[in-house]
Amino acid sequence: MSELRDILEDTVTRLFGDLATRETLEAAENGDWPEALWTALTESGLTRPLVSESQGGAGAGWHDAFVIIKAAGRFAAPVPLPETILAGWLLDRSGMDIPDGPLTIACTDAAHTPTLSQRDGEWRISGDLPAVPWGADAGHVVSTAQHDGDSRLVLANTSDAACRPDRNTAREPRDRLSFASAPVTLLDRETAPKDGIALYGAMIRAAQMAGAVERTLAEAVQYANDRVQFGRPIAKFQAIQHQLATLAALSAQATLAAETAFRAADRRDPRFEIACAKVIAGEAAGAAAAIAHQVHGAIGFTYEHSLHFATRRLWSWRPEFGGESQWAEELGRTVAARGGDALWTDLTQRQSAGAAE
Amino acid sequence: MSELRDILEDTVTRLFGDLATRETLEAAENGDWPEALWTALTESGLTRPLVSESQGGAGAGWHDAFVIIKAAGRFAAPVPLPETILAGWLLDRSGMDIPDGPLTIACTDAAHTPTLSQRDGEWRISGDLPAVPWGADAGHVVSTAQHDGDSRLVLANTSDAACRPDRNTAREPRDRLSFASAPVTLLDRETAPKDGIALYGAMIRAAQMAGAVERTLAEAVQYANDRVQFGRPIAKFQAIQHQLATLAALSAQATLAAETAFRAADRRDPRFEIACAKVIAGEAAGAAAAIAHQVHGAIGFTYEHSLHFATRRLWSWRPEFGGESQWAEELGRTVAARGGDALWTDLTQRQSAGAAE
Amino acid sequence: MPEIQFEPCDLPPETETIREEVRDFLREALAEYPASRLAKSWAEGDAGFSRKVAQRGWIGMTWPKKYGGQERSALERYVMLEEMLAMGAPVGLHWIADRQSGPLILRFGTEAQRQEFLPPITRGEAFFCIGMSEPDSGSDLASVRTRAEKVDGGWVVNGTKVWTSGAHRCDFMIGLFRTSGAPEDRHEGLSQFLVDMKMPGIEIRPIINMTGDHDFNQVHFEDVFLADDRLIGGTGDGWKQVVAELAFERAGPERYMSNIPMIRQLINASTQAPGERAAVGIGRMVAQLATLREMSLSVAGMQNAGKDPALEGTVVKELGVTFEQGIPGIAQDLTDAEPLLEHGDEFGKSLAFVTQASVSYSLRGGTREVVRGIIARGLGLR
Amino acid sequence: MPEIQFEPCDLPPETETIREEVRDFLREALAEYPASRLAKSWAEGDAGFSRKVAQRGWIGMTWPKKYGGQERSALERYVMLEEMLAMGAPVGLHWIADRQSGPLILRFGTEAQRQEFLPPITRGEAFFCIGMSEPDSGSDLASVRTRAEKVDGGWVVNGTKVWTSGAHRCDFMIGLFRTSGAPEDRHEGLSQFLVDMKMPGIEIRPIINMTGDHDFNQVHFEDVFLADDRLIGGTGDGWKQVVAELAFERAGPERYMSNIPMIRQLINASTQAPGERAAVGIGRMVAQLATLREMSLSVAGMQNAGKDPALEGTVVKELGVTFEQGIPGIAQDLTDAEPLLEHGDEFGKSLAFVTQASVSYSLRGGTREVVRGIIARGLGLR
Repeated sequence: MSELRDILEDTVTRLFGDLATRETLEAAENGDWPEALWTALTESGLTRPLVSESQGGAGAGWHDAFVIIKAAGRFAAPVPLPETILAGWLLDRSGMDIPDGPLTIACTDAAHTPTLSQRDGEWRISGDLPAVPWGADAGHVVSTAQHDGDSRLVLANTSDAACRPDRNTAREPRDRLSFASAPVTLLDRETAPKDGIALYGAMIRAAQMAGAVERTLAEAVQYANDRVQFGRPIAKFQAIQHQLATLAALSAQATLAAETAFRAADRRDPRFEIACAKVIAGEAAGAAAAIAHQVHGAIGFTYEHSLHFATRRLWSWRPEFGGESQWAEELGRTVAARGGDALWTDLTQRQSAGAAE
Repeated sequence: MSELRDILEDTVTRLFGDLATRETLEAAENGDWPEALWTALTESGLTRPLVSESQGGAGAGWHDAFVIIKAAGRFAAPVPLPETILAGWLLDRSGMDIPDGPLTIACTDAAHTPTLSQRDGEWRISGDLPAVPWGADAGHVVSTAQHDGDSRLVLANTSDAACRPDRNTAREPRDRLSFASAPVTLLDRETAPKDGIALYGAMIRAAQMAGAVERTLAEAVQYANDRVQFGRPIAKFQAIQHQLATLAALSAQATLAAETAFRAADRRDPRFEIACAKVIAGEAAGAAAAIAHQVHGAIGFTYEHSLHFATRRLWSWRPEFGGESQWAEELGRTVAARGGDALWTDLTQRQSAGAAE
Repeated sequence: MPEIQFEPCDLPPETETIREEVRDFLREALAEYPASRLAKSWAEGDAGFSRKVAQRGWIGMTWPKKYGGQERSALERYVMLEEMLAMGAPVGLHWIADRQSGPLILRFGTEAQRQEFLPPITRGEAFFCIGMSEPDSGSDLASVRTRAEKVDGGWVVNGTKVWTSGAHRCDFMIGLFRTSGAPEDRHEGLSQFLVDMKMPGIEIRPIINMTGDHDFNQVHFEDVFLADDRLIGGTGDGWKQVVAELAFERAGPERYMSNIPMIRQLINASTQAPGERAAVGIGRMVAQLATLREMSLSVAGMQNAGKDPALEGTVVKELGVTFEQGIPGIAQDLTDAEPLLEHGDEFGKSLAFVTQASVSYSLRGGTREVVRGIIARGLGLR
Repeated sequence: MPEIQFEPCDLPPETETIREEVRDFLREALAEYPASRLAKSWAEGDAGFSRKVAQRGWIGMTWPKKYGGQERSALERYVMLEEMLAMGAPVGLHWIADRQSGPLILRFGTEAQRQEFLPPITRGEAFFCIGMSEPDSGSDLASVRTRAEKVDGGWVVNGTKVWTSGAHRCDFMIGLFRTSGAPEDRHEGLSQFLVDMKMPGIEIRPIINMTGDHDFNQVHFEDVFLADDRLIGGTGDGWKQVVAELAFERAGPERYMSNIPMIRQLINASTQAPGERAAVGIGRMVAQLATLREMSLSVAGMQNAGKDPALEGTVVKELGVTFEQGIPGIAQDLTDAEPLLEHGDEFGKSLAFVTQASVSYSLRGGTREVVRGIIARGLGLR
C-alpha cells in the first residue's frame, strides 16, 4: 500500500475502534446521531478525502478513499461517511462549495424522480426522495431530478424537505424527503458524471460490503477458536474449517474486486469494474452472512452478540444501488454484444489502459 | 411396495447384476449389441410391462415400470429398455401390434421434425431424426412428424432409414436416421398422448437419473469406507461425511420425485409431476456427479473404475427431453399465471385428485 | 436396497374433510393478520388464536378422548398442520405442547400426569417450553449441568437453561436435569421433569433476537423445589426420552414449510407472465416444494403405518432447511427489494424478517452439522 | 490486518509487447486447431507446438541466458502464459518443465545438472513429468514407499508411481523416492531424483481417463540404477523441496483459466442480445473471471516483488477451481446442448470434454480438502 493509504488505514481504524463502539451502534439504531464520532471524522479530514485542497479537502484519490469506506463497513459506522465523501466529490467536480456537516445522496429511479422547475431564475425541486440514507441527519442531499426529459444532478437543503424517517434491515436511517418547490443548485453537467449517484453509489456499497464481510470473518474465526463443543474448540472440526476457508477466500475476493473498482475510478470510466465489484461483493455478502451465522450458532442470532451489526448491513447493502443480477445483466449484455472472441482482449485492454495512465 | 413391484425389483436386479456386467458395458461402448442381456429382458417380460396382456404384455402400470426403468439407470444397462417400454405403451394405447425386438423413440424439435405425406393411401415420412437412442439397433422407432401444421405420432421401420451412428457423452448410441418417403403407420391421436414422446421421455430419463444417482452414492459410500488416507478410512473425515450425506439426501429426493411422476402417469395428466421430476433429478444428477468424483479422487477419473458409467450417463441424460431450466420455466409460468394464493391449494388438489381415483 | 427409502403416501379421503375445515377456519381467523406477520409462521404465537384452535379440537387431536383428545388419525393431524403452516398461522404458543410435550407425557407420563396436563393442553390453557440447552452446551445437548438434587418428597433444582423458546409466555417447561453424575457422564444420569413456570426460584431473562423480537430466554433455577410427581418417566431415563422427543421435533412438515408465506408473496409479486429468469427461479422453487411435500407426506405415512422413518425424517430436515434458507435469497434476487421496516410495504417487511430468521433454521432442531452426521451414520460410514 | 491480502498489481508497460507477440504467434500456430481441441487447454500436449514456443524463447524465459533462458521478467512470463491459456494453447508437454522442474533444478540442482537439463528444456527437447503420488497415497503425498537404495556410485530404485501425467511422452521425471526410513516416517528420508525415462527397468503402463484420453500413467521401477549425480538437492531434503515445488504448482493462472476457451464458445453461442437469464449468467461469470484475473495478477506481482503470497495463491486455487468447475454446468444450463461425440458440433464436443475433465480440477495440485485445510491453518484456526 502507499504511504498515504497506510496512514489513512491507521487513522480510521483507531478512530472507529475508539468511537464506533457497540454503545454507539446501539444508540444509533435507536435514533441517536453519533455526534462525537462525526466530529472526530471531520476533524481528521476523513469526510473530504476527495475534495481539492483549495476547498479544504485532502485532494486524494478514490483508491485512498477506499481504505476509509471499507473501514466504515468493517466497523458498521453508523454515519453517512461514504455518502458524504461521494457527495463532496460530485460537488467538488462541479466547482461548488462543499457545505459543512454530513451530506447524503439519493438514488432515484424512473418511478421516483422529482422534477425541476424554474421560477424567478431559480431552480426548484418538487417530489419525493425515498429511502435517503440519513436523510434526517444530513444537512444536504445530492440527487438526480428530471427536467424536460433530461436528468440532472442537484444539491438540495434537507431542511427544505418534509422528512418521514424510516429504517433498512440494519436499522440504518433510510428517510423519505418530500420537496415542494424547494430551491436547489444544479451540478455542472460537464464535470460531474451524470450516472454519478447510481454508479458510484454501487461502488461505495461494494467497499462497505467488503469491509463487513471481513468483519464477519474475523468474528467467526475468533468464535471458532474460543468456543468449545464436544470437548474441543469447534475450529478443530473440518466442516467449520472448510466453511471459514470459503469465507476467507470470498472476503479477500470481495476486497480486491472493490479495490479494483476504486482504482479504476481514478483512471477511467469505471463502469465495468464497478459492476464486477457489486456482483462479487454482493455474492460474498450472502455467503458470508450464512457461513458466519452457521459457525456462531444460536448466540449469533441474538441482538446481544455483535455479529448482526455486520450481517444485517450485508443484507441491506446488497440490493442498494442495484443487486447482483441487475449489474450482472448489464455486464452480460455488454460482453455478449462484443462476442466471445473479444472477451479476453477487452479484459486485458482495460487493465493496461488503466496502468498506462 | 406392492408385491408386483417387489418381484419386479428382485427380477430386474438379479438380471442386470448377472448380465449388465462391466464387460457388457465396455463392449457396448465399443459398438457391440448386448444380445444376451436383451434376450433375457425379453424372456422375463421386462420389455413390455405396460402392454396389455392380450398383446403379450404384463398389463402393469407406470408405477410398476418405474422399478424397471430406475434399475436400468442404476445398472447403466446399455440397451433401449426404457425407450422400448415407452414405445410399446404408445403403440398399445393406439391398439397397434407391438413389433418384436428393441424399439426406440425420437424426440424432435421444431427445427428437426420430419414431414408426412400420403401416397396411394399410404403415409410416408421424409426427413432426419437426430440423436435417436439405439437408432441402429432398434427395429422400429416411434416419432413425431408434421403434417399440414399438425403433429402426429408415427411408427417407422428403422431399416427404411439411412443411419449415421453417433454417441452421447456416455457413449450410448444416439444415431441419426434419415428417411426419404418411407412408409409409416400413424398412431391413434385420440388414445396416444400427442406430447407422449417429449413428456414421457422426460419422465423415463428422470427415473434413470434417480437410478444412476443411487449408484454413485453406493459406489462413493463403499469407496469412502474402504479407502485409507492419513491413517484412517476417508469415511471418518467430516468433510467426506457431509458430502455423502448431501448426496444421499439428493438421491432419495430424486427417486421420490421420479416415482411421484410415474404414479401420476397412472392416474391423470402427469405434466406437472414430470416437470418437477426432471428438475429435481437433473439437479441431483449434477451434484451427485460432482460429489462422487470428489470423494473418489483420481481413481474415479479413470476409465478402469466403474464410477463413470453412472456419471457420464447423468451428464448425458440431464439435457435429454429438456433440461432443468426448460422444465422449470414451464412450471414457473404455470404457477405464476395462477398466482401465489393458488399455489398451495393447487398442490394439495393434485395429490388428492390422484389418490381419489 | 438403499438405506433411505421414501414410500409414497396417498392421503386417505377423510383427510380432505379436515383440510377444508381448517381452510375455512383460517380464512376467518387470519383475516386481520398482515402478510408480514404471517411471514413469521410458527415463530409467531398468539394466545387468542391458540384458544380458537383448541375450541376446534385441533390441539392434541390424536390423543385419547379421555384426555381431551379427539382420537383423530395422525394423517388428519398432519393435514391440519400443513394447512396451518401453509397459511403461516401463528401456532407458536401451543405448538410445542401439541408436537412434543403432550406426546411425551402420553408416552412416559403417569396416569395422574396425563390427567393433570393433557386436558388443559387440548383446551389451549397450558403452553409448554423445552428446557434442554444450557450455556456452553450448543449442539452438545448431553453436557447438562443443571442439577436436580433428591430431597425428601421431591427434588431441588439449581442451574440455568438457555435458548428456551417462549419461556416467558408458557405455563410449563419440560426440563432436562442431571439427577446423578457429572457433566462428563453425558447421557447418564439425566432425567426429565414437568416444571410449573410460576414456581418460586425461577427467573426468566429475555434474550432479544437480532430481528428485535423476543422469543428466546435464559431460565435460572435457584433452589426450585419439584415434588416427586413432577419427574416424568424413569430417573436417569431422560436422555433416552429426549432422543425420542427430538425425533418428533425433526420430522414434521415445519421443516420445509416455514417460508411458504414468503413464497406466496413472491409469486404474487411477480407478474402473471414473468420473464424467463423469474419463471425459471419460481419453477425450480416449486419443483422443490412439491417434492419436499411428497417426502414429508411419505414420512407421515410411514409413521402412520407403524414404521420408524427416523432417517427419512432427518433427510427431510436436511433438504427442507436448505430449501427454506434459500427462499429469502431467491426473493431478494428476483425482486431487488429494499425493505423498509417502518413504512415499507408488506413484502419488504416480510423479506427483512425471513432473511434474518432463516439463518436460525439450520440451528433449531439439530444443526446442519448434527443432521448430516446422523445421515452419514445411517449410510454406514464408519 | 487480515492474514490474506491481495495487493493490486499493475503490469508494467513492457509486458504489452510480449502480449502482442504471443497473440500474433498463436493466431498463426493455432489456426488449424478445432475449437474442441482448444477446449482441452493445458491438458493437451503437442510436441510440434512446444518446439515452436521454444523457438520463440518462451520456455524457461526467465532463466539465465547461460542456461538457455532469456532473462525476461516474471511478469513477462506471466503475460505469455495467460495469453497461452486464454487461447487454450496445447502447452501440456513443456508445461511441467517450464513451471516446476526447471525452477527446481535452477534452485536446488548442481551446476552440472543445470547445464545438462536447462538448455534442452528451453529448446523444447526435454519434457518432464512428476513422480510423486503412489498407489494408496492419494492426498497423503508423504506416504512414499518407492525406495532408492544406496549402492556403490548411485542408487537403485524399486517401486511404483501413479497418476504420472504425460510419463509416456516425457523424457525425464523428477521422482520423489524414499532414501531412508519407512513410509511411517512420512516427510523424513525422502529425496528427489532426475530420472531418464529411457532407463532400463522402467515400465510405463497407461491409465485411460474416462474421457477416453491417455494422460495418466503408472510407472514401475524395477532395479533402476540412478548414478549419484541424478540426486537433486540434498539427501533427505526431498519433502522440503517438494513443498516449494507445490507452491509453484498451486499459484499460477492455470488455476482459473482452464475453461476460458469454453467460456469464449459459450458467449459466441449466445446471441449478441441474449435474454435476461443468459445475460445474468454470463455477467456473473465475467465478474468472476475479471476478479480472479486481478487476484492471480496480484499473486504474480507480489511474487515479483519478492514477497511470499503462498496463502493468496492457495486462495486463488480455491476460488479459481470453484469457478472453473462451474463453467460446464452454466454452459449446459444456458444452452441445453446435447453433445454428440462423433458428428456433433464443436460446442457440444467441447462441452462433453470439459464436463468430464472439470471433475479433476479439484483433484490436481491439491484436492479441495487439502486446499481448504491450508487456508484454515493460515487463518489461525487451532
